Amino acid sequence: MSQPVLEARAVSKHFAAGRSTVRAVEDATLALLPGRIVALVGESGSGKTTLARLLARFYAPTSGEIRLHGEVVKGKPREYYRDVQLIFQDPFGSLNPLHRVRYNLERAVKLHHAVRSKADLDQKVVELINRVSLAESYLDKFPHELSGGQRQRVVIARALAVEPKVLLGDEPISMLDVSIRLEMLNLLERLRAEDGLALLYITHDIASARYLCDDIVVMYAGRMVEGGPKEDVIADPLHPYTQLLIDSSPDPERGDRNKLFDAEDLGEPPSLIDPPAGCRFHPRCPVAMDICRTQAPPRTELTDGRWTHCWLQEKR
Amino acid sequence: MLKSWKVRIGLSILTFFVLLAVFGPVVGGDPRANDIQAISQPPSWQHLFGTTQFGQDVLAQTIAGARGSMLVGILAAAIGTLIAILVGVPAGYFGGAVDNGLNFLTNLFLVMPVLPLILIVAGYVQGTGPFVIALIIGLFGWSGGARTLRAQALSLSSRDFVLAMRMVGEPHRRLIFCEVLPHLTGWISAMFLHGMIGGVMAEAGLAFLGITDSGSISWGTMIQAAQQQSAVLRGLWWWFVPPGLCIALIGTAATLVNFGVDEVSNPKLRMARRSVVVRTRKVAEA
Amino acid sequence: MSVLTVDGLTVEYVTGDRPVRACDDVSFELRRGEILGVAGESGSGKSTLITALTRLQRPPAVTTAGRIEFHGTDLVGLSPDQLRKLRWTSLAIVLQSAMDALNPVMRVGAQFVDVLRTHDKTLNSKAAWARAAELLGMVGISADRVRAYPHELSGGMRQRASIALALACRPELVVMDEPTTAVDVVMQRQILAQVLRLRKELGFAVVFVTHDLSLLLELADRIAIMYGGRIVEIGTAESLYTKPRHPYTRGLRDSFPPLRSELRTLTGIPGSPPDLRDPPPGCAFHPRCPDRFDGCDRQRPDLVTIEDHAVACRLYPSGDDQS
Amino acid sequence: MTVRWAFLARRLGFYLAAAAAAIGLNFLLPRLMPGDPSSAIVEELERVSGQQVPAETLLSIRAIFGNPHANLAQQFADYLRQLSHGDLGVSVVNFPVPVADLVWQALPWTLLLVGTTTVTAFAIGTLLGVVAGWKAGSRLDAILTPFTTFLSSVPYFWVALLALWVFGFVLGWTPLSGGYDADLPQGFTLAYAGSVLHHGVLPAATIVFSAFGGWLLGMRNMTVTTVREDYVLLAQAKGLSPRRVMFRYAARNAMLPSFTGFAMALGGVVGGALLTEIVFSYPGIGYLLYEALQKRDYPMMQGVFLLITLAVLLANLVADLAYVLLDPRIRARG
Amino acid sequence: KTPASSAGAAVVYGKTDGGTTFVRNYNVMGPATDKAPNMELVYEPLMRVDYGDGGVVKPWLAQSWAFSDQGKALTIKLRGDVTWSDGQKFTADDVVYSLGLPIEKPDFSIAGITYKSVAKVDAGTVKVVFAEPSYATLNQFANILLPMVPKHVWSSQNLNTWTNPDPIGTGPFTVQEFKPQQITLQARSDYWGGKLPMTTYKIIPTSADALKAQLLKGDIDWASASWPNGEKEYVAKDPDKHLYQLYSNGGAMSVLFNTAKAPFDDVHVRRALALTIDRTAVVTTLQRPGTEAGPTGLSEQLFADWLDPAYKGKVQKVDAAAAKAELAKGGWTVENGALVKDGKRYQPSILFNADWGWGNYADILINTWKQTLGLQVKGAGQPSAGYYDKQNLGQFDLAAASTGGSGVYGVYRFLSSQYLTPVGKSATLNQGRWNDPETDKIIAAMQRTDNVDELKTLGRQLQKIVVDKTPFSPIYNNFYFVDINATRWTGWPTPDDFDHIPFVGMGPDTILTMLKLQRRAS
Ligand SMILES: Nc1ncnc2c1ncn2[C@@H]1O[C@H](COP(=O)(O)OP(=O)(O)OP(=O)(O)O)[C@@H](O)[C@H]1O
Ligand SMILES: Nc1ncnc2c1ncn2[C@@H]1O[C@H](COP(=O)(O)OP(=O)(O)OP(=O)(O)O)[C@@H](O)[C@H]1O
Ligand SMILES: [Mg+2]
Ligand SMILES: [Mg+2]
Repeated sequence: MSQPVLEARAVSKHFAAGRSTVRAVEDATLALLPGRIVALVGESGSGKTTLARLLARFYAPTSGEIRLHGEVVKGKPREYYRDVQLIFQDPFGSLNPLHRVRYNLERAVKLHHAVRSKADLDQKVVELINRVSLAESYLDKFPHELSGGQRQRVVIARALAVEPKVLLGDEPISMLDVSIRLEMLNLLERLRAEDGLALLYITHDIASARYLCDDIVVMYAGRMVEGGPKEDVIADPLHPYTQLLIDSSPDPERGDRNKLFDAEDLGEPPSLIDPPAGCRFHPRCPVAMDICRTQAPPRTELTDGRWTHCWLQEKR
Repeated sequence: MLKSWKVRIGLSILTFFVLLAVFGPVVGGDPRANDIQAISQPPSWQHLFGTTQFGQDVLAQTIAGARGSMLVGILAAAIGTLIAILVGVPAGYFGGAVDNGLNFLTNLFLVMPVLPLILIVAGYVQGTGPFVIALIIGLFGWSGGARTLRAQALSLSSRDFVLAMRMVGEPHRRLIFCEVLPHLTGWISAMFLHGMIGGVMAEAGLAFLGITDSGSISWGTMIQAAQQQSAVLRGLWWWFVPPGLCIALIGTAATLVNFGVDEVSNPKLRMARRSVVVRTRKVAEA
Repeated sequence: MSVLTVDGLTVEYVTGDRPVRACDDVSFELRRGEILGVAGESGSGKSTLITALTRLQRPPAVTTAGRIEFHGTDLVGLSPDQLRKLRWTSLAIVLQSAMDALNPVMRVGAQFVDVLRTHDKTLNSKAAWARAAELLGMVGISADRVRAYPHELSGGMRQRASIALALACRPELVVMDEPTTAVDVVMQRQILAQVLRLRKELGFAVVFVTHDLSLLLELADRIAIMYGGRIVEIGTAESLYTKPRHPYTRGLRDSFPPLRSELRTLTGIPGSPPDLRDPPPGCAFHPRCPDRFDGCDRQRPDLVTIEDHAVACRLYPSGDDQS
Repeated sequence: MTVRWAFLARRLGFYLAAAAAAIGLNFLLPRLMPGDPSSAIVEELERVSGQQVPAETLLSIRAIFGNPHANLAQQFADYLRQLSHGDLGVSVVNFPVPVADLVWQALPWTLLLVGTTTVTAFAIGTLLGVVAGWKAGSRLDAILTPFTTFLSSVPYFWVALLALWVFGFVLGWTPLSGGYDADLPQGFTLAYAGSVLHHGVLPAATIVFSAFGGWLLGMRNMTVTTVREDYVLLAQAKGLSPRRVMFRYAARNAMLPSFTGFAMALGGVVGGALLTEIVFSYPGIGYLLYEALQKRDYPMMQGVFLLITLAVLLANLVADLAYVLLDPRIRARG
Repeated sequence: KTPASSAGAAVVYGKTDGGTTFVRNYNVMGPATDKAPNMELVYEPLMRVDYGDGGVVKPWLAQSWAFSDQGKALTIKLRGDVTWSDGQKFTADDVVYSLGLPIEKPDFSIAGITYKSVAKVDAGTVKVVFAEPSYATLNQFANILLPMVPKHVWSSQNLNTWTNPDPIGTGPFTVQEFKPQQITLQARSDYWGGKLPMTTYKIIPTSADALKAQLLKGDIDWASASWPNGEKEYVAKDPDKHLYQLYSNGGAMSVLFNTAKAPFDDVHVRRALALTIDRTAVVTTLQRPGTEAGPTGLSEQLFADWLDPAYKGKVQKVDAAAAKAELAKGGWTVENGALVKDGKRYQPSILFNADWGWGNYADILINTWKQTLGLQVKGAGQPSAGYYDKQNLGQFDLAAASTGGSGVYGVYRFLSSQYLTPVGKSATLNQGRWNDPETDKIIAAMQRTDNVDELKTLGRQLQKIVVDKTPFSPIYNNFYFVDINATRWTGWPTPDDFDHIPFVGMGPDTILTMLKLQRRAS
């Protein structure tokens, strides 16, 4: 197995909110390998974006470390962004409405490549736009003249101008119309295959995670609960939360329709300001045990690269 | 934007007055020339707007006053807007300690009673020309704008496109000037217009109190001169009505433009326009 | 027996140079206690349809044609006062974003109380508050939160409160515009389970709008697919899933990667939805349609009923289309 | 709840700092500016007597008020000590009457005139604004809105002049100056109250006239925006009466932003409608400040300005408190 | 309801030069600038100046006086029938105390005294001693700011902080009621000067504009405010009852030349500018026709006997030719709006007080100079404070300034080099920096005599200097403006026939006016 390009080791991020603290991410460990896609799934507020932003160095971790090519990162992030780029969720928001597509790409190219001439620059820009399957004619459009999918392509093209090793996608398709989401996923898949990019794909749609990625990591309330190769995790979830997530996801092929809507009321996900002691899922867990209420479960490594944080597995 | 009648009318009035301020004195005649034969005359063919008690032509004075008032207004607005940008944008963009300091300053100026403060300072700085008056008005009138710009810059600075460009490697300077600032032009121009009418009004008020240099002609000094000669009591309405109306017109124009711009940028306001409502009703009735 | 009959409903936005027809000749029927799902991409006119159905549209939207018959009375012709009598007791609505749907400066309970007391003048304040607490309890919110302000509740709780609010006066019809897009799947499942339970109890009919077809396939009895302001296909959930007729429906169905069955490369639907300000001539879908043929760009197909469901596509010619 | 209190505590901290800054500024302003009180007195004497003040006199005046070159720190300490006793110093012009006395004499007039008109203007403007916004695009709105745009742009002292001319001189309906009929004994008698009203009605009307337009415009736009919020739509869907929807749902929320402005305006009440007071020779704080300015009565200027500033700060503090009550969402904000 | 209607036999005075409220401060000699108004009706000086008679000093509380020791000593004999309003007798002790106060406490010398000591001779006589011959400064005892105050009340007070709320004076009135917006003074029944026809005198504050309406309505009997076009707007409406009177105050509004600075150190330049002042235009716009000043600056109404016959009735008309000739004589040319001589260019400016609204009159002067001489003078308006600063420091070329004083000596004494200071140093008098030995000689001579004929001769010599050398050039005469509504009270003096001026604030003159009023039979 090859060396991870980007790694998070036991990183935590706490935000100060008035006098209290939001424990948004706790003890998260994640490795991104070249040519592999990791999906990070979890419900809203579980800390996915925070983790992505930690990896993009928008925030400094409260504890833990982030390693790029095996080295702990520090100092100004300028250099770091040569290797790591983040794609935002909202394609409408991540392009300045006042700049043409060309401006965005040219700036990126100029900042990272010694372009000698206008022709040189033009050629590079055209290459980029073609990589994301858009025609040259789109270069002179403003963002508002593009559809969501086209915008997201431009955003990806801009990130590619930097020639990064890692692409972090924070729900890159959730704002797009369902009918064009698949094109985006297919594009990402192609980039991984062609360039050997390491990709983090954040989503709350477990089906699309399954479609695109190699590995799945599930987060709950700021903590990682389970991870491993996608088919294994979906077919045989180890953590009760993963189970719940999969059961709740819409699936037209599901057998018994009526029973599904008998889902019991599990209450709200916990507050991150004062999270439950022990396993953060225990208040909603149907199989919670006494130990779950007091002690956080450790990481249990299983076969086939699977792991989980659950006392059930630890006990076994 | 020019589709809105409000913006069109507002801009035409403003343009008219700016042209008047620039070229008016060339065509308007000498505002100080005394015609002793025509003292306190109501409007006539010789003197379209009548004459003052000093035999000076009110029309010529109104035209010359445009320059005086607009100069102060525009200058004050420029100074105020500039300070607002310099204080508000960095505060919002950088946040943290920079923000704390600048925001405190802004809030401080925000709660200071501006008119009395201007009065006192203008009173201290005796014998003030239009530039000093504009400077004072501008210096004390930036805080509201800075607050708005700060809030806007704050939200813009965390917008994805700024973060994205930062990730691509843009330096802060370029981020501020090429990514953030262009989005503020609407606010800034509204602020400028607002500042301009505020400047014109403040100048008129100060002139009325006799604080500005009464040697220079502005609409404010015209009203003050008229007031000093009891023009109101004596029914010399043609002396003080034109400058007051001019101020009101400029104010209305500026408000109209801002209103129109608001409507263009805020679809909710746009949908509430009368034209829309009337058209909808027509379609519904058809 | 049908609660609601919509016939040829057409809604236009009269802005710009040309009116935008966001709902075009929409017809359907809703039976007592039935859940009708409406699916479609963003901009296909779903919300427009909802506001028109509930007569809540504001300028520049105008209903230019069609009837909305609620138990035989045409809502389009009613005066505001007559409409007000029907509202909430017969016809309730749940809006897309619960955060914005509750008045931020009023306690949640008070927002129940004012609707309860408006429609039941005999109710005193104390009883109304008790009823509010009871309604909140029905959707799993503890009674002590009745005095909370909306911002003090979580997104999921607000969404559930909105649903409870919709049921406050025991309406016959509840219209829901994407009631669960702001919450995540676990919560979505819980909320929908509650809706279904309550429907069983109270027997109201639902018009449920969303862009998540896979959800509708599980939830709805019948589904209408909207595209470019028109219903392109309408039928039972089952038939729509197993044998979608319209190419768009098929594309849409295949845009959801499966959770369990075998993966294969899916393509979605290339291209983007039409801009209704400048709609394509003929069938609105033809620029993206894999099966288009000569004439699709000229002739607009009408909705024709074939077996168990209706479809508007020239692949399935109706009688007069032949000519 | 705690968030709210934290918010208030921070605001309170700010106001204390601002008050300190105001006091410092107040101390420094006259000392930084050219000119000194003794010259002010000499000039005033010359103006009144129309003759040159003899050199001997000049010396003696300097002996009392001069000393502009004393140690600044010492001056500041003295100044603070004075303030802590509620002592705003002694008026130069009205020597030796304490500034505080004069200020207290003028304050009720201003509070009465400007206070009531500020509230009235706000009430009228807000109410009409809500209606115009609610019926946006109607004929009422189409007439009212441009008209008030014009109104709010008219210089208010100019309006005051016109009003004085028409109602005071031409029609003779209202008195021309002052705050009450000086012949009547002051006290809570009907006649006295009537005379106060009679004198106040014109200045009050001009203030309301030129101030309500601003509120109206702001309120109209806020209402238009609010009316299109989902919660208003839902309120309509609930079948509530239009009046209830308009006030409880739309207006209640649309008002929040103009509330800050209202607080500011209330704070400005003490500062007075300066120019209006001058036009009508109304015996309030504004007129006092004007006189102090004209006669360069530094202690008076300082006293009045300090009072005005503190009033603004206080009003803002109260507004913050009220805002917390009005808007339950209030969160930590700078 | 008007103040007057309820006032019975009251005289109502509308005060325009104060604020909206009055301050109850009757510490008449204290240094505050705003005190209670019309204190001269309570406290009286020893003498009065008779403006109807060339500004000669006449007795008031003093019955008579005599100079000795070549004008360095003055013996004053007091009236014997004067009582304080608390009933005590007015004595030499009070006079010694009152006159001694400014010596003892220099800050109480707001009137500006020149005597060095004062002593009691007997119960009805005091003696004042000067360092210099002081015939010419006798009028200091007529200053209402140097009034007689009761020793038995004042000597026990801390005068620096005392506001004397219930003043005891020798004057005809006592304070009956003091409200910030109305003061009621009550007439004394035991006033030494005789019985007053009114019972009360009311002072109400008003603005210049409001005053006019109040006069027209008859709410106010008496006021002191200028009313441009008053003849038409007021008098013409009821010539019998509406009186608007102008009494020369002995001064004039003039153009003051800064003779310490080029080019105004050259008499030709001064004359040229003086020759091209359009005095008629100024008084026309002032709406005060016929008040153009003569070349001496002495008003004919007041100084008829003192004026050199050569200057009587003479007003300088604009004379461009003569002015150009003057410039040529001095070797001056005007180029591009500037005065040029020996390659030096001068572009003068005219300083004026913007608070007086004088800018428009300055415009008239500027326009005339431009039209006649081609000279472009700049207007330099300043608010009061700056105006006085600049004038006192000599930082001006031309200044629109008021000249005047009581008597010929009083009008001209500021020209003495005794008051000379260099430019940049503040001057109290002689802001034009006039330095002329001949002038000094005459002024010194005037100080040493009280012989009227000698004074007249000296005065004419000074007039000639002023006209020929032109240290300043008068434009129009200054006046005391009196507005009267005689509906209730008659017996007012007229400018054609007066021995006292009915102007409030003139002390004894005001009292004399009031003593002679009669209630109009209704
Ligand atoms: N800057 C911040 N300050 C304080 N709290 C924050 C901040 N950013 C995020 N949080 C909190 O951290 C938690 C995790 O947020 P995050 O955005 O990472 O969740 P997410 O998994 O991306 O959710 P979603 O699916 O809604 O995007 C949330 O409770 C959020 O409120
Ligand atoms: N106020 C308006 N003026 C003009 N056009 C409008 C207006 N509101 C909506 N439209 C147009 O009507 C069409 C349908 O809008 P609608 O909001 O009904 O779509 P939707 O299906 O609800 O979309 P979404 O899934 O994004 O909510 C869109 O093309 C939109 O551009
Ligand atoms: Mg997120
Ligand atoms: Mg919608």
